[in-house]
Amino acid sequence: MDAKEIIARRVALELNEGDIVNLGIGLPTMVPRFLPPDIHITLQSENGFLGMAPLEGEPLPGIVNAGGTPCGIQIGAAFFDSAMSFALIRGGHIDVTVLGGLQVDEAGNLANWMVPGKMVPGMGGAMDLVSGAKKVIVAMEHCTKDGEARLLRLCNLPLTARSRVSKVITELAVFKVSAAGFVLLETVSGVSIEMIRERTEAGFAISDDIKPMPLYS
Amino acid sequence: MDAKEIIARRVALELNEGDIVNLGIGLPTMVPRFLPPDIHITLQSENGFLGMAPLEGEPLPGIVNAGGTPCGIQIGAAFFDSAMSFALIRGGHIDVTVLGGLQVDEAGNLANWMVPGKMVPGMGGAMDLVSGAKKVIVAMEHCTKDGEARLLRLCNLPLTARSRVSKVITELAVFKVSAAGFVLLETVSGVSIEMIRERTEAGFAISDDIKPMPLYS
Amino acid sequence: MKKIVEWAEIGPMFSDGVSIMFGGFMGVGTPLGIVSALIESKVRNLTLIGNDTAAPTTGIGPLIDSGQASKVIVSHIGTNPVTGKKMIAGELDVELVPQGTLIERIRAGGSGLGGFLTPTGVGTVAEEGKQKLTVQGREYLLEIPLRADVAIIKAKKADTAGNLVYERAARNFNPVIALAADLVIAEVDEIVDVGEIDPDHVMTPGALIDKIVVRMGG
Amino acid sequence: MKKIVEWAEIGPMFSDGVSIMFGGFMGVGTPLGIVSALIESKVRNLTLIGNDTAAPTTGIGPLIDSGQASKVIVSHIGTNPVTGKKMIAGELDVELVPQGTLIERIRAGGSGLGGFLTPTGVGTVAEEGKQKLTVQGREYLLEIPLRADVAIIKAKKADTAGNLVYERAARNFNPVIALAADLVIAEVDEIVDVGEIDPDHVMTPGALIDKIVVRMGG
Repeated sequence: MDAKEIIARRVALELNEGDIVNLGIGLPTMVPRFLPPDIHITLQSENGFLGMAPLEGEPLPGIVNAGGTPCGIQIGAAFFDSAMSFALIRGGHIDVTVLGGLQVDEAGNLANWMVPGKMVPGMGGAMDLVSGAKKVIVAMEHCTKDGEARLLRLCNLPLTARSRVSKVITELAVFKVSAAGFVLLETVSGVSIEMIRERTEAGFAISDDIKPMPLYS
Repeated sequence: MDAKEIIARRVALELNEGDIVNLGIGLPTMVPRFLPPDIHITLQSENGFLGMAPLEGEPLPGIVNAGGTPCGIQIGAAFFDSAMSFALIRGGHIDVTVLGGLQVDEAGNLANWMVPGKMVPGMGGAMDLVSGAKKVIVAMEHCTKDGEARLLRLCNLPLTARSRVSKVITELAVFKVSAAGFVLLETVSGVSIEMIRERTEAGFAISDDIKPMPLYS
Repeated sequence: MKKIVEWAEIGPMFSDGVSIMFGGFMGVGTPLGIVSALIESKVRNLTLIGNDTAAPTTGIGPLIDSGQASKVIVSHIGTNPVTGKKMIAGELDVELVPQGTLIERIRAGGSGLGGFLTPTGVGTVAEEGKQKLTVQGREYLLEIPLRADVAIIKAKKADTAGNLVYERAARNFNPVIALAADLVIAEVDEIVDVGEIDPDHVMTPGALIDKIVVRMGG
Repeated sequence: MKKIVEWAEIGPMFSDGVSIMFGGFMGVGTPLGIVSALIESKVRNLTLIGNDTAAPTTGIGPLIDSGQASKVIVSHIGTNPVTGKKMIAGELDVELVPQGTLIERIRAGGSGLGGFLTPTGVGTVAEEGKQKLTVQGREYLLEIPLRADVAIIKAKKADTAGNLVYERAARNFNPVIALAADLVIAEVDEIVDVGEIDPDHVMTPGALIDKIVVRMGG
């Protein structure tokens, strides 16, 4: 099981029956396939609907995800315009958003939309999602490809939003973000707290109730 | 022909083919029946539709005007919610609004929603309509029942909106409101300028092009 | 979560002192069964937020008449003499808000906006106590968001997932208040199976609706 | 006013330097025939306002590729490398706006609002140059309205009065930009007689639509 799948499987356990969920591009889109069978969620898509589903059969006119790629819809889906879509997003009507991250810091700040001089794709709907969703889960690999920490004291990349991250889930550990900073809740089997400290620039508390990361399979 | 009908007939001549029009309660609702046959307008109703028409036959579910009274709809009507209704009203998508008035003054201020201590019905949509319509026509009798002037130097009743009135049409005369104040454009046959001065507290200029009030019949 | 409920469950959803947004223009689009349930429940000290107070026996009017409301936030009260009488007697606090500002304040409350700038009311009594800002050379009032504890909605049809369809001018405030309350209850003429409403025709997504009750004698 | 026009009439509706709002998400809901007509018309120095710049050969992309745009106001450009290249080369001014803020700025421009307060972007580069206000204890950015000279819309169906119906997620920005431009042109798959669209299913009222053109090869 690669890092991405470990993360996606663990994120799936964060979702509750009936949740309205918006998934960012990349890793987060893997989450639904790991949902427990008794958990049914409704996916919101920024371009204007509730009830996104995987494509089954031929693409149908206008049924595309926010990336313009054909997708399916659940029975009971509803379409609307972009103003309504972001009324839902900013207005607290999305229970959970799962987003990739470049950096998260102790204040719950997230940077995930821009690397100055390298990648300036635009923030799309990410700033609104992070500002508005009830719960913001960042799903990212613990370190960069070059081994640099992503859980930092203070983000040094341009922020997506301030103080909005609820949880960070990596292939090594699960943290919540409290008013006092990161709290380590779970570690993956075989990973020591020391190892996590080495790979984490940010300080973190250790939950009294620390557990092994459950991996549903 | 009573004063109200004189006013309604003259207002009808202000409307152009294709105009989107919102009519206030009372006298303004008489206007459509005096439209020239080649002029087709679309009536907007605050409660959320375009294409209001007189009731023909039995009332139909949900087809009511802003007062809750059954009405009809034109072919090609469209319904929407109140937020959209006032996006249209405030956003300059209504070509003309025709409203009754209590007082209008030289600055184009209108008072038509409240008489302190006597009548506090609430402004409803009037403040939005007067703020947002492209052209605001006040259709009112020239004086109160007690003979007091309604075209004033300065309104003394609480205002509906500041500096938004384009034209005032009474049973005696038609005025436009310019940056410099009222300009008398038309008088009804048999009414002298002196008589209008007697019944008008506001000062007014006289158009170089003053005409008799045409009455379509 | 079970969305479809019985009438007996409606009354207990309300308690003294709650704020309630209601749909309807002069009663058209107001959930009359829920209004009746509120009267039977005898909850008091309600704040009612909607377009108007209709007439004493129509729309939200009976809740004014019964004395259960201590405050209304509406755009007009002229059609219900009881509202005016109770206001003058000091029994009812009446906040009058221009109609377009009222619906936009509700939309802001439901959309996560901190407020908006409107030209409506500038230079009138509606500007009292409000901040004025000049943007691009024009003066505006800063209006702040409005939310409620409960929204009571009237729709023509719901599917079992709570997707709603309104009929003609009975739509009015309903889709907007569905965004702006902690608990959203819809009274509908009929409930159809999920999937029976074309996803393009849904006017309020089921995700916004917490409870559905079918109109009595429907 | 004759609303239904021929393709030959479309090009001459635009002139150098105009601002154009366009519907569409990655090209889905963008009026591709009007984009082609703009390319043929060779108008230059355009400001394009919409969700994204799609890809070089899809949606609004060809107008970036052709060098006819001097400015874009969008929420992302990452899917179109040409946009990035022209930006870096100094040939294209790119204003990035959070998606929810962008659509709300357009709605404000079309609704007569002077602006709105949003939490989106507080504490980020998006707050540069903007006024911050605190309402009810929370900090917000004041965002100002956005309008354009022309809006170009893609709908599934129009009636002869201009009432529009969109299909599925192709709705997106289209109903909102219809409010916010001086000239509104809709490209549609088909035109039906007035009266054929149920008044409850109209998504953009015909009163907002100035010109209608039927998709080629439709």
